[in-house]
Amino acid sequence: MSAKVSLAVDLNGVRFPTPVLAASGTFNAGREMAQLVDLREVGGIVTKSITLHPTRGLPVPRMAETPCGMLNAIGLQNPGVEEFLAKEAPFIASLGVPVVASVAGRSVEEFAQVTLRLREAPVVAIEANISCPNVERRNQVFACHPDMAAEVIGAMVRLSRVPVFAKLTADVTDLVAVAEACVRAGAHGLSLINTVLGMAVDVETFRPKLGGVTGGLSGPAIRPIAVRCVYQVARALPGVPIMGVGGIVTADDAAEFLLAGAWAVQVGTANFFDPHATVAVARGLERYLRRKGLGSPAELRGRLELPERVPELASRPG
Amino acid sequence: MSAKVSLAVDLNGVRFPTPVLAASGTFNAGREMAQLVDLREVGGIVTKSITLHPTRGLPVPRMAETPCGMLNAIGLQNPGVEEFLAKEAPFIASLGVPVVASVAGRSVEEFAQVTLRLREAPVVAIEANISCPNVERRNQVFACHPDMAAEVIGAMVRLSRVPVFAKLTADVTDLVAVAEACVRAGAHGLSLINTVLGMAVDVETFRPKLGGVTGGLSGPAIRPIAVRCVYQVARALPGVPIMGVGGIVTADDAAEFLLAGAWAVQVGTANFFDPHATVAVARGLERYLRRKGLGSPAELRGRLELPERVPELASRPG
Amino acid sequence: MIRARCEVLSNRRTGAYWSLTLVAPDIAEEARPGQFVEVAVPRGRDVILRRPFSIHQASRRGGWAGTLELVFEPVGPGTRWLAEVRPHDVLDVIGPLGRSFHYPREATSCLLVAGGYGAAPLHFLGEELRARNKVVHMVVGARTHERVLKPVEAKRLATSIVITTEDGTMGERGVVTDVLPAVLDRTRAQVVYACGPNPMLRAVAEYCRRRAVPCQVAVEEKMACGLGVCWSCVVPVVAADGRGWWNVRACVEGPVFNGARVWWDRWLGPARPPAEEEPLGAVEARRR
Amino acid sequence: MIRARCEVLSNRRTGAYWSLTLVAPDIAEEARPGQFVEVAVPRGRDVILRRPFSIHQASRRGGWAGTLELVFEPVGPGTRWLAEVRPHDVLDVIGPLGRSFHYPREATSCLLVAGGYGAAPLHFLGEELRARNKVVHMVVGARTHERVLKPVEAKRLATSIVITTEDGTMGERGVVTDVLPAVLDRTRAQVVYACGPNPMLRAVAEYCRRRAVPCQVAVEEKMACGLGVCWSCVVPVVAADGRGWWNVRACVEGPVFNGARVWWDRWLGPARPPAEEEPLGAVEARRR
Ligand SMILES: Cc1cc2nc3c(=O)[nH]c(=O)nc-3n(C[C@H](O)[C@H](O)[C@H](O)COP(=O)(O)OP(=O)(O)OC[C@H]3O[C@@H](n4cnc5c(N)ncnc54)[C@H](O)[C@@H]3O)c2cc1C
Ligand SMILES: Cc1cc2nc3c(=O)[nH]c(=O)nc-3n(C[C@H](O)[C@H](O)[C@H](O)COP(=O)(O)OP(=O)(O)OC[C@H]3O[C@@H](n4cnc5c(N)ncnc54)[C@H](O)[C@@H]3O)c2cc1C
Ligand SMILES: Cc1cc2nc3c(=O)[nH]c(=O)nc-3n(C[C@H](O)[C@H](O)[C@H](O)COP(=O)(O)O)c2cc1C
Ligand SMILES: Cc1cc2nc3c(=O)[nH]c(=O)nc-3n(C[C@H](O)[C@H](O)[C@H](O)COP(=O)(O)O)c2cc1C
Ligand code: FES
Ligand code: FES
Repeated sequence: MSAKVSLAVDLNGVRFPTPVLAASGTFNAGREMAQLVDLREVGGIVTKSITLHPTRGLPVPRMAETPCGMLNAIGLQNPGVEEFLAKEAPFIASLGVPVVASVAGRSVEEFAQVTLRLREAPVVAIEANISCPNVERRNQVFACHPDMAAEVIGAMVRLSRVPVFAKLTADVTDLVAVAEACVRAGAHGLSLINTVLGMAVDVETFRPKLGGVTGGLSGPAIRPIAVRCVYQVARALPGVPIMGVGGIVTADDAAEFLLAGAWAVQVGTANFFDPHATVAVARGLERYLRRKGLGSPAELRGRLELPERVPELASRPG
Repeated sequence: MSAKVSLAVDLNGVRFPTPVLAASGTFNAGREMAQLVDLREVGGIVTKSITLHPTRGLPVPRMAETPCGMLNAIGLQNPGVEEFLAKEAPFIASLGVPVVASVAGRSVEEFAQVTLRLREAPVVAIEANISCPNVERRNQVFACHPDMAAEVIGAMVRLSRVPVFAKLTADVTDLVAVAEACVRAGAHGLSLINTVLGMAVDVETFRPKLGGVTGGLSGPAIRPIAVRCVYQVARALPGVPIMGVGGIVTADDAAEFLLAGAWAVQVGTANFFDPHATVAVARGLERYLRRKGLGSPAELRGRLELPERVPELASRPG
Repeated sequence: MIRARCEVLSNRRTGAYWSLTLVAPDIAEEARPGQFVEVAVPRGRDVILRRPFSIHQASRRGGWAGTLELVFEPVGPGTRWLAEVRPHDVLDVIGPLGRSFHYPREATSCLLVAGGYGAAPLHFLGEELRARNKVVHMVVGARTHERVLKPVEAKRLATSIVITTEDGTMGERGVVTDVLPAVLDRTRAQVVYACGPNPMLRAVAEYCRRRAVPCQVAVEEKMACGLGVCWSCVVPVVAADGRGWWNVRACVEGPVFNGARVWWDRWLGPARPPAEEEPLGAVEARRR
Repeated sequence: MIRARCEVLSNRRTGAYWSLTLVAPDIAEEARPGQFVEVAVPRGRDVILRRPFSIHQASRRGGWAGTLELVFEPVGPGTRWLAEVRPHDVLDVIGPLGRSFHYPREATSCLLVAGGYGAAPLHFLGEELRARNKVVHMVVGARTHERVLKPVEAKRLATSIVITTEDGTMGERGVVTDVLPAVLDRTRAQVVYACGPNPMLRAVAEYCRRRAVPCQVAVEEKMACGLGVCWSCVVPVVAADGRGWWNVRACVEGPVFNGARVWWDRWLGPARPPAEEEPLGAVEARRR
């Protein structure tokens, strides 16, 4: 039971000192959090999504709290890839923590352009935030259609110096089909899941609680959805590195994802109320693995014990 | 401000004394709740889904609590339509509350058969729980494919004596497409939403927390998802009666759904911890409408005040 | 079945457990041994469902008239919150729920087998049996001595009592089933009542079945509503005529079941291959 | 920026508000007027985000050395919970956050304009200004007299003070902007500091701009993190050179802004048609 535990994980070549990363859009590029958190204890940082041009984002209110979660409609505000390379890249290089660059765009071309510019950036991987609308395809979301997802991932993989992870949304009929398309197009791994599309209304003013009207639901409320997505995809695509994201606050939450098949996890919303969440989850995971007599996160991965006959997965078993 | 408020709603001919019904699978057919609640104050009861044959359902555990919600994997346990007609139908007739019969099946044929048998039942409408797998189509879920949804709804509409509502799931790429297909096939209205597919793992035993492995997520956690679904569909299909379902606990929650475009709402999980929830929500809604100077729920419906330019709805606006 | 707002009279430790006394005259009036109540968790928390607890005492007469006593162990968010409630706090309680133990008609010698906090409803049962001039024998098992519920009261209650603890810190080292055969011989019990962890109930029920002693068990299964409307709490029970089985609600048709009618293998595993799954012949939906 | 576990010293009503005093020596040491703290809501609740509160007092010397005082109004789940905390409870607090008000170099006559609990940071500012030998005048507005924060302290603090209430229960009936022109004339204030509801800030800032009086405003916008990482709290601010604008974080680059640089119409509406949306010429991302 007192096994020597190493938290390091290797996602088929992409290595992180711990399996607990900070999720995109919840940690910026680390600069602000560095004032509170020793970043060397963070498994990795996924940057706020980077677009080709400076993006001002959506009008306020951009946040609304919901039961055990929150809605956000930021609108991908970021200073653009040039600014990122000029201001953040040098800082990142000095951090001593692996950084994953999240990329977003409104067209395959934009994704490609940003990927190209990021060849200079000191990042260990790129995460494609393809849960954005494609202006060239009637604003259909890339991640909602296997063909569109494959097209954009393929373009990025051809241009990227580092492995590309595809970040998918749960708001699809057949997640496995989208995941397969991304992997066939060359995705090194998958990040599951992005926020779930939601909405809240202020019943006093009759107005949506978000300037963007609809927004992305995150936090503990969506954890069961995210765990299910990881389980579905991990069973269908064994061997493909998966980063589990969605509602992780504690080490037990992270362990759920690893058991379901994740190779690593990302903590998002929890950073807002507990800036040390990534560190605390990693430490807790180490204690948990030791208690279970396991030497590494990899030894826990996919260890889920299923009943002899697994009932039909697709149904809402009301 | 002291308008005379009437809570009665008319869903294009299907009338309920209040817009607050009990959702399927959370109230049985009213018999048990009648010991605590004066059912004449309940807007309506949607029965537990009825299948052609007695159904034993899934192995335990069938329930797991999650942040601000719960997962269930009951497996549609019910005594079958014959038993329903023999034991529950007479009781229902005596209740003095409108009852909607929820129907489930594993094939178009089964849905049709149950619909046929229910011609004798004293129900004001049928709700088609089409979030079930179709054994004739590789267990694809009816509600996940417009063509399959249309086929089963069409068959039921042809055989039913009463209007048919299609109950849909949010776990699809294009909810509006499914909704449109159901309406074109003759659905009188829509119930949005069923539970969201989720999963939880016991990190001590490494086992899924549900005998069914995956299950349906319900409760306040999913309310933002349900409100978004109602908003999406109500804008696309004006004039089609929508029942809003998902995470409603208070009158304000119900008002959110009405503002988003629902004609009535259903309370599910809240019945478990507050058996009087349907009554309390209706009374609270009456006070709310009076305070707002509105005479009926219909006057609130769709009154959502949108910004001049509504940002692209499809994207996860991280 | 009553829903009441109940004032907390006291909430204090007793060994590893907490004893919670509520002012609940109407529920106490109706309550019978084996029944339970559902306690609501206040709004604003991240857990939303009620928590079910057996009725440990329901006082109709005397100084505690109109009160209800629950015994619980803090194991998770709900019970940890409950351990924090203070006198004068008011709880939203529904009960009494479920079916109670059946009192024997002829039988005079009764054996009560308790595991852990499963002793809670059996104390209540013991008193009701004695009030009916039955002889009450007890076997009380627990992991350690702090988990033996109110041993003094138990001894006062029972004509004979055997206590077992797994660590031997009280009574005999071992588990209840180690001593059950000898106790059955000695007491000539004509009926057995058991409450405790499900595996213990299974062992007791199967042994009693072999000895042809009627055995009633009060089971636990995860409950979302406790009211009979969600179907989450089911136990597979064999039809009275032995032909067919049905998943029966522990919160309505239970939590007390005839131990001989519970299909333990199917409920607690190991699950058998479909072929053998219906050893009882034709499927026939069983109802009560 | 410090994260500390802070013991509650006291938590009591003051008019319509609550005054919460915390032991937070490190945060108090760094705190400057206009900055705020983020208070964590305990785990297990259905609201998960921290709540931001202006620093009302940060005592470095004297009997209250090392303490921080917050003033808040119970309006929702978070603040209602906070109203329940008791002495000796421990809160998870991060601060000081954001940019503070800038002290004037030459100017000697300062006017502080407060609305509701917006007075909280201005008391702190007033003391710091006086410690720098500035003359402090105040205009304090509120809906009713209970919403005028600590009027006695305010009077002690200010060389001159005008109080307005919408219902006339204290001072003059009306709102701060009714009296602002006269007060500016009388006091010849060379700089205005304002904190209160955003519409009030807008009115004050726009009036000051017309009078060419520098005006610093401490704004509020919904905040998910308060740490600069979520981008939910943005305010549209015009570039220093007047060319272009950018959505700037209230929690990092604010909450104190130069009132003349905030693009009020875009922020608080009415939203204008896209054409006019960039009156300031070429888009140019503005950064600090
Ligand atoms: C009929 C009945 C009688 C019971 N009597 C007692 C008693 O007298 N004393 C006592 O200490 N405990 C009793 N229990 C168990 C008690 O209900 C659980 O310990 C408690 O619900 C756990 O809640 P939690 O939030 O602390 O833990 P959690 O594990 O976080 O509970 C999570 C969810 O699972 C449910 N749950 C967890 N364990 C059980 C369980 N064993 N049975 C049913 N639901 C469960 C909870 O209600 C909740 O919905 C009884 C259970 C049942 C079904
Ligand atoms: C920089 C700053 C300083 C503040 N100083 C004070 C103060 O000194 N005294 C005081 O009483 N209040 C202050 N507020 C407002 C205070 O933060 C909110 O009243 C409080 O967060 C409401 O939380 P709630 O759960 O009670 O209400 P809810 O409305 O339920 O809050 C829901 C969510 O919205 C957020 N929120 C709600 N209102 C506001 C708001 N006005 N600004 C930012 N986020 C909001 C909450 O943080 C929470 O995430 C300040 C806000 C900011 C941004
Ligand atoms: C305020 C906010 C901003 C986000 N921005 C991005 C983003 O820019 N790119 C992205 O891929 N995901 C973004 N996300 C999604 C998160 O990375 C994560 O996938 C999601 O929040 C679920 O994880 P959580 O529940 O731990 O927050 C954002 C989430 C939040 C709450
Ligand atoms: C225990 C349980 C059983 C359910 N059974 C059914 C069912 O048989 N048929 C159905 O259409 N929906 C069923 N539902 C879904 C509810 O009717 C409702 O759509 C969903 O729970 C969302 O609403 P809520 O958040 O208010 O519970 C069930 C939900 C729960 C929690
Ligand atoms: S707990 Fe809901 S039916 Fe028994
Ligand atoms: S509140 Fe998160 S960036 Fe300001």
